[in-house]
Amino acid sequence: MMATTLLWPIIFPAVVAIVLFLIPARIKLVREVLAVLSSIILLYLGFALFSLKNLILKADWLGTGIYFDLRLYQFSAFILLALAGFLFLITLYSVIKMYDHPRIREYYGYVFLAAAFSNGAVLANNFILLIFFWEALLITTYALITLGLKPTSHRTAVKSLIIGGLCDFSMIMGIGLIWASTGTLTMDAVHLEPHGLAAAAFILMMIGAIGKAGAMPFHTWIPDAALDAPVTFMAFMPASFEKLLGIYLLARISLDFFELKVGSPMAMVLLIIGAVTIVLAVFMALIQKDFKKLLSFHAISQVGYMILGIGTAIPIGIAGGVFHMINHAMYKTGLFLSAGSVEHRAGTTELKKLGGLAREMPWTAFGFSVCALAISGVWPLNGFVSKEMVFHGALETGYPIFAIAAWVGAIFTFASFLKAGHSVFFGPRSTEVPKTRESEWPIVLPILILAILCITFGVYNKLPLENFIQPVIAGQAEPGQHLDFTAGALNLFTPVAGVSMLCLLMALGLHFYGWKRGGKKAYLASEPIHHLPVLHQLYDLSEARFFDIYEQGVKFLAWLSKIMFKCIDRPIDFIYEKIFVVIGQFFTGLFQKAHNGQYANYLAWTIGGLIAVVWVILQLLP
Amino acid sequence: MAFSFIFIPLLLAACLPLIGKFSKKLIPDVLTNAALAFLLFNSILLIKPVLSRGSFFENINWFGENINLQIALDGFNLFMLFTISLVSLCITLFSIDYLKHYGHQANFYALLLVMVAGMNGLVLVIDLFSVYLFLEVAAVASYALVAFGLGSEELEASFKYLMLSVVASAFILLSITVIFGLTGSLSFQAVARGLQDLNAGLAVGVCLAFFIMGFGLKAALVPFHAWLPDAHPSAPAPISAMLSGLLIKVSGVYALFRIVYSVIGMTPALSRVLMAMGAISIVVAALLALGQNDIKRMLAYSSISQVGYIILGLAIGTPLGIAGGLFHLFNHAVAKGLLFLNSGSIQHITGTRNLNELGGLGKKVPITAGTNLIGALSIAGVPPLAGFWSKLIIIIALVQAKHFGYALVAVLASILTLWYYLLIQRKAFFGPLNERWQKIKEAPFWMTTANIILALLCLLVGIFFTPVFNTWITPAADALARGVQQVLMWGI
Amino acid sequence: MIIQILLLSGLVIFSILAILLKDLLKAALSLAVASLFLGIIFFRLDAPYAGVFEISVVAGLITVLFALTVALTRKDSEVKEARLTRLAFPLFFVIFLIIDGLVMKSLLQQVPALPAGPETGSFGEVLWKSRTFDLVAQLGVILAGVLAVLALFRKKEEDKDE
Amino acid sequence: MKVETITQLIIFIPLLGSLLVPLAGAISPKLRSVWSVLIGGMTAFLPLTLIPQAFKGGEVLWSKRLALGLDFILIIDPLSIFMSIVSSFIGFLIIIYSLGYIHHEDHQDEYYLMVVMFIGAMMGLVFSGSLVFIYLFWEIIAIACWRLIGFYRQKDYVVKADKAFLMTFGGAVVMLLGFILIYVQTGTFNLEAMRGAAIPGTAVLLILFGIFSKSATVPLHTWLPDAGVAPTTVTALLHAAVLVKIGVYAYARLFLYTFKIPEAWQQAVIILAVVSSLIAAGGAAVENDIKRILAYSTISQIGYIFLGLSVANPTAISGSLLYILMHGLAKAGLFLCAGIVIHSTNKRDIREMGGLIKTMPITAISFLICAFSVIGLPPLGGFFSKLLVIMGTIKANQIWIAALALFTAILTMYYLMRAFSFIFLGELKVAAPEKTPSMVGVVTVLALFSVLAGFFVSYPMKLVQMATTHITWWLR
Repeated sequence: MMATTLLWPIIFPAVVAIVLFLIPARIKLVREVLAVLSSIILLYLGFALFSLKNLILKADWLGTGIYFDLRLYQFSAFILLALAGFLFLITLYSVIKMYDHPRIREYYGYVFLAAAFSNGAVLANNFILLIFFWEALLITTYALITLGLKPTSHRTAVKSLIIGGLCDFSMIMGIGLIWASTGTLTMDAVHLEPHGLAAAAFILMMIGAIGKAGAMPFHTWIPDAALDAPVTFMAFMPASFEKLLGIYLLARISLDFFELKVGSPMAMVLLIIGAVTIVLAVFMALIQKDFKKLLSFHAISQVGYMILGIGTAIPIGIAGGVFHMINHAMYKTGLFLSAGSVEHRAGTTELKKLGGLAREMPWTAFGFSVCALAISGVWPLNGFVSKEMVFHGALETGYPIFAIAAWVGAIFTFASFLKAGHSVFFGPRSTEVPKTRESEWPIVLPILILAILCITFGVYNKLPLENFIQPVIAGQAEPGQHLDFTAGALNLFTPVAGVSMLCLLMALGLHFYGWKRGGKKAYLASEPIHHLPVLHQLYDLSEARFFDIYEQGVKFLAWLSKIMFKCIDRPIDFIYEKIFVVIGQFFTGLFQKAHNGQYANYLAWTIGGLIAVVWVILQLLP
Repeated sequence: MAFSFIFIPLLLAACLPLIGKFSKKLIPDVLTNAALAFLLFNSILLIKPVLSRGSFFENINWFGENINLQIALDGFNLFMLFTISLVSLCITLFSIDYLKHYGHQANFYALLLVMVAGMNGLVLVIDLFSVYLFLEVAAVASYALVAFGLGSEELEASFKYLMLSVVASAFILLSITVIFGLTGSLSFQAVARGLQDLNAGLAVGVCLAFFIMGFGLKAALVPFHAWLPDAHPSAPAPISAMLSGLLIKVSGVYALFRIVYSVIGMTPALSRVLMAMGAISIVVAALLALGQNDIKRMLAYSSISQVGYIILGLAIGTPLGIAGGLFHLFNHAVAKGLLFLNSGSIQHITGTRNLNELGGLGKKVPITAGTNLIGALSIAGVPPLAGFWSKLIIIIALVQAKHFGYALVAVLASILTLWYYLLIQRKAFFGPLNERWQKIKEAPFWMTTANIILALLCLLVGIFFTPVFNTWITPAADALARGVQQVLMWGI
Repeated sequence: MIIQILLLSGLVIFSILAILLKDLLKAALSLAVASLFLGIIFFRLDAPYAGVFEISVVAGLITVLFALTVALTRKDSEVKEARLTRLAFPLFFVIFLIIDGLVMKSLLQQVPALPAGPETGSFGEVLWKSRTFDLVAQLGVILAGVLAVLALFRKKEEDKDE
Repeated sequence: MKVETITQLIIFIPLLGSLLVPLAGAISPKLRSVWSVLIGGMTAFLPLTLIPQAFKGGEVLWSKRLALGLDFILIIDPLSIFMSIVSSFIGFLIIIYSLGYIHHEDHQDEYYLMVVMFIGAMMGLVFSGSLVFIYLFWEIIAIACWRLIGFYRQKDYVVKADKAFLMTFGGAVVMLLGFILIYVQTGTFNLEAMRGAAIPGTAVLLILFGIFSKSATVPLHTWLPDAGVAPTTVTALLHAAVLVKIGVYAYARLFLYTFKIPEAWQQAVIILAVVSSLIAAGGAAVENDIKRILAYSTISQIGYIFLGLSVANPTAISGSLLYILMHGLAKAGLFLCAGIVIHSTNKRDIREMGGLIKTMPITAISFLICAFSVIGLPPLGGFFSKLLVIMGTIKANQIWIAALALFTAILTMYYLMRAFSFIFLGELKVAAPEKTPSMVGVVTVLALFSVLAGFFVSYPMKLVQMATTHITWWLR
């Protein structure tokens, strides 16, 4: 295959997007068919490129070290394929879900434009090209959120834009530092020790990556978007694309660009962020009243596992993190799509209003339960495999605290999904929701595909581990030792697996106790935790957005601008406006008094002048 | 030939009152303008001979028998003659319409011609006492012209102007007599030769002090400037243009620097004194101008400030400085004449000179507004008009002569200058239209043409400043810069 | 030398009186006496022609003119002068005298002996030979004066009808 | 046609053509509009014919001797060609826009005369190779700018116009003193002859004073927000196309092309540039008048351009030159959108506006695109320029300066988004239809250009590259 084929995954979706923009809103079916067809073509292209393994395209762009060069190697091919797969599922899903959306004309355009930019970002081999495609996603995310048509959806769109902007600007700073220290911008040529300036570069690049992935503290726009943005967007961006891109870049940063040593300060930073994200996000998720918001918080908490995995800097940990990324993308998208199908049919995602839909929507219920079990890490699904690898890695770092945090996360994840599943599908049939029936097949099919994938990746985990994850970690391991994760992947009888099973049981007990206390109402299952003394205040504070980096940031910016305006800008203007004028008038007044029109006065001035001149000349004479 | 500059105006002035008897307006207008046009044409004709022979000397013979009336003509005073005749021609053109409500056109023209003759004489003459005499001729004519309106305010202003000028002339005469005492003769050449080999430092110093006081008052330098802001507003517009544009330059600046450079010889001490006085008058007059709300009074202060620039330029002593000073003299004469004539047309249109009563005239009288803008910007030194080049050359000369302080003063003062000219623009022309002036219409024909001619001059000299500079300014500057040698080699 | 000083002081006193006297007629007369003193000084400094002109023209003709005009015109009200200026002028004059004295004393030592001026010879030939140009200038001054009088004293009523 | 004749045409057609505008206006308003558009078009088209000359690199000199060494010199090199293309193109768009905008105002003759003369003087300044003529065209622009700011002739508007004229004239006159100091030291006004000479520190300070007063950097910037009283087309012309770019061009021409700015001064300019952009961004976040917000935003972005030029390494310089183009397009778009909004709602306070996206969709979209370009989001043009400037600053190891610049970028995002949501979103207070199609057309063209400049950035980049290599003689 020629090198220019690498341009196809970028140019093809962009062209499709432009065509989709141009199709007038009136023509109904053509847009949907074109979108699904092109996503299938893209999927085929993904498979074709995956089989190619290695391809490089170098072209001149802006000179002085900035070239338009793309590089397909094992890891980026795998991500490209995953992106194409999810794009296909979501486009198929949106055909029905977004059918009668007033601004449908723009929706598909933005989706395919986002796909083009993501493919570009994955394939880029020059930092400037990477940041170009990486930041372009900001605009498509902004536009897609505004499609939610809620009154507050624009506010959330701006919030995502500014938080994204903050992370991407820090990434530019990181790239600048890398360029300053290595002198080159081609990504595969950069390999640094993270000390001093390079450490700062690592931190800044890491901020860019986890900002896109949606980890703490840059996560606050995702829960708001869960309500304000269309559910297909939630499945499309926060669930799959952003996680894939974010963790792909984080993996490349810690593997390719910088040497991450076990227990080195940089690794510690990653571990801490991962742990904190897992625990705090899962606590927030537990108490949510809305189905989509609950899922969005889980999306944030699962990212914690991936970051924790990569942070361990141990081959099994990193492999676990990367494997968790693809698993999470699958079951999170599945969960969101099932929530979407519930919303499609029941009209609301309020846990209070829903109940007992399993009978009317059997397939969605089945899909949901498989994905829920997978996310909770129940044996033998894919969640269990990747979580075990992360637990092993976390233990081997020698700091058990991180493993404990991971386990706590696992407990509450399972507890909250029990609450969600029980209140939406399996509890008594709620009266507020009218009689419904299963959603159309284009909605249900993607959920089922994802469920099946979760099962296959779990049971037959040799397939993903061997050809997707193994090559990525190959560079990491000592030369001799052959990395084999598949061996003990599914055996239940190791101490680590035992602890995990214990956690699941505790979660079951917790849910049962909460369900009993709440008077047999599933959606109140998490109330006991909610009303614990210290936790209660924290929950209220976070409800009032106190910990939200965006709200605090905006307040700070507004305050700083007011200070600068009042103390620097206005005084300078005051000088020109008032002081110069007053000085002028003062002197003018001074001389004017000397001109009172009397002749004697003038004569006095004249004679005085004469005497002065005479005196001066006499002084100056040699 | 050069003698005609004195003889023709005097002759015409003598017979104008008679002509005025039987034709009130037409013939005096035509005759005066024709005479001045002839003088202008004559001065242009004289460029070739002066350029070729440096300077030449004329001896008048009365019907064959030579009666040793000597006048000398070199680059410097030819330049002055050209400026005088050019500006006074425009002024007389302006006053054709302006003097309707004064009446007595003939008397006015006669006095004006006597003043022109006085100035021409002062410029052409070669000995000190005749300088004094022609100074008096121009001064007496100007006293009468300032009081021409016969209002109580005009008479009082003219009286004040008379009393101060007389004091100045007395001091000038005193120092001429001291010099006569020292060198025993009055002609420039003899005095120059006498003073060279006489080391009477103190006496010459005191004479110079009196000269500076006398001619300083005539040129309205700051300590002696008090008469100008009162004399100008009350004088009729053409006369204040004449006074501000020409008289203070000829009887003040020309006389002082002709004596300083060509007779006594410039010394560093004297240049420092003159530059200090120039700089003071720039700043003080500019500040005073800011506080006025009568157009003519503000323009009068502006003249004092700009004369300060001219003196600052001339006093540097380097040829470039002198060239800058002279070029600014010409530009200021043209631009200030334009502004005073413009204030005359404003007064003619609206009947008032008070800036607070005027407002937004630009809409109704675009030509007057436009010409006022061009004149103002030219004096403020804003390119591409003429004033910019002369100020630029003065500042270059200042910096070359290492007077950074004065250069900074010159630069900052031009901001003040622009400030008060913008004040006029804002209050009179550029602001919202004052409803009182809904019905005003453009000034009469001759007044507008005079304004337009002077405005065009400002613009064209600005754009084609090279030919103007090479033909007029460089020979004048060389003549002055050669200093005492210039007079010694006059070859009689 | 004493007579010289006496004459000079007489000249100075009478010219001050000419300014300070309220009554115009007395002022004109004191002006005449002052110019008489001046004429005598000219004669002592052997400048006969100057002396003759001074006494005949200034002392004689101008004083007559002044007296005539004063007599003809009504005796209108006193010229009100601010009290301050009445005091200022004499005070000012005294200061000026002191300074003048100082300067002149130091100046006189410096001034070298006056060489004999080239303009000796009779008045006529000096006037015609070397100073002919002054005639033109004098003519100019007189013309300026005449025209000034014509312009300033033109009939008032003409102005009113405009 | 020879390159010199084209350049002379570029300068003298608008300057002389502008004098004929009142004549055309006297005949008929239609003729005047046609005439101004014709002159604007010619001035916009001719620099494009110079592009092949720009790609040849090197410079063509043409000079005409005048008195006293003040001779009129033309330098035709990639930098001046690039600047002339940018300014004349945006100026031409603004002339077309103002046909619709002020067709019912009075003093239109004077307006078109001044706008065309404005662009002509800018062309003159860009090509002039002698210090005195840089100053001469600088002042002609100051006069035109004064008359245009005071266009509405209200009392306090004219006071603002005078303030602007005095501040810029003051700065320029002080700069002239600096020029003369250099003239006295090097003995000539010809830039090309002085190339590489060392100049005294005081001259640098004085010139910087003039440059900062003209391109409104913080200590001397307050006249630019006050100039918002002018009609929107004028503020667009001032901010985006011409006026503030003059200071930046003069800095590049003097302190990059001709002299090497002394080290201490370079650091001072870097710090001042960043501080100025931060404070101005603060000001923009606080102001509520739409034009004052955009004015402060211009001051902030000009701070960026100065940062790039003062850091003086090839990446930063090409970044700031590109920034001039991108900022010109985006800021002109923003201002002209604001013009449409003000023209139809005749309100200036953004708190009184709201929900206009429902009645003015195209203007809203263009405003958003131009805002994104100013913020520097890919795929729009602004991204590349801001990126290059910041990368260049980091490469010159000014890490903290780059951090501050990035913080300002975030502040920029905040106030532009704040303005956008106040104006176009929320509930509709005043139902304002989208006024004349010609105005909306121009705005869409500008937004489109921002997008195209983003995608096809390599073409302007080549021209900018040529200009940078040509300027930075001290690198070779």
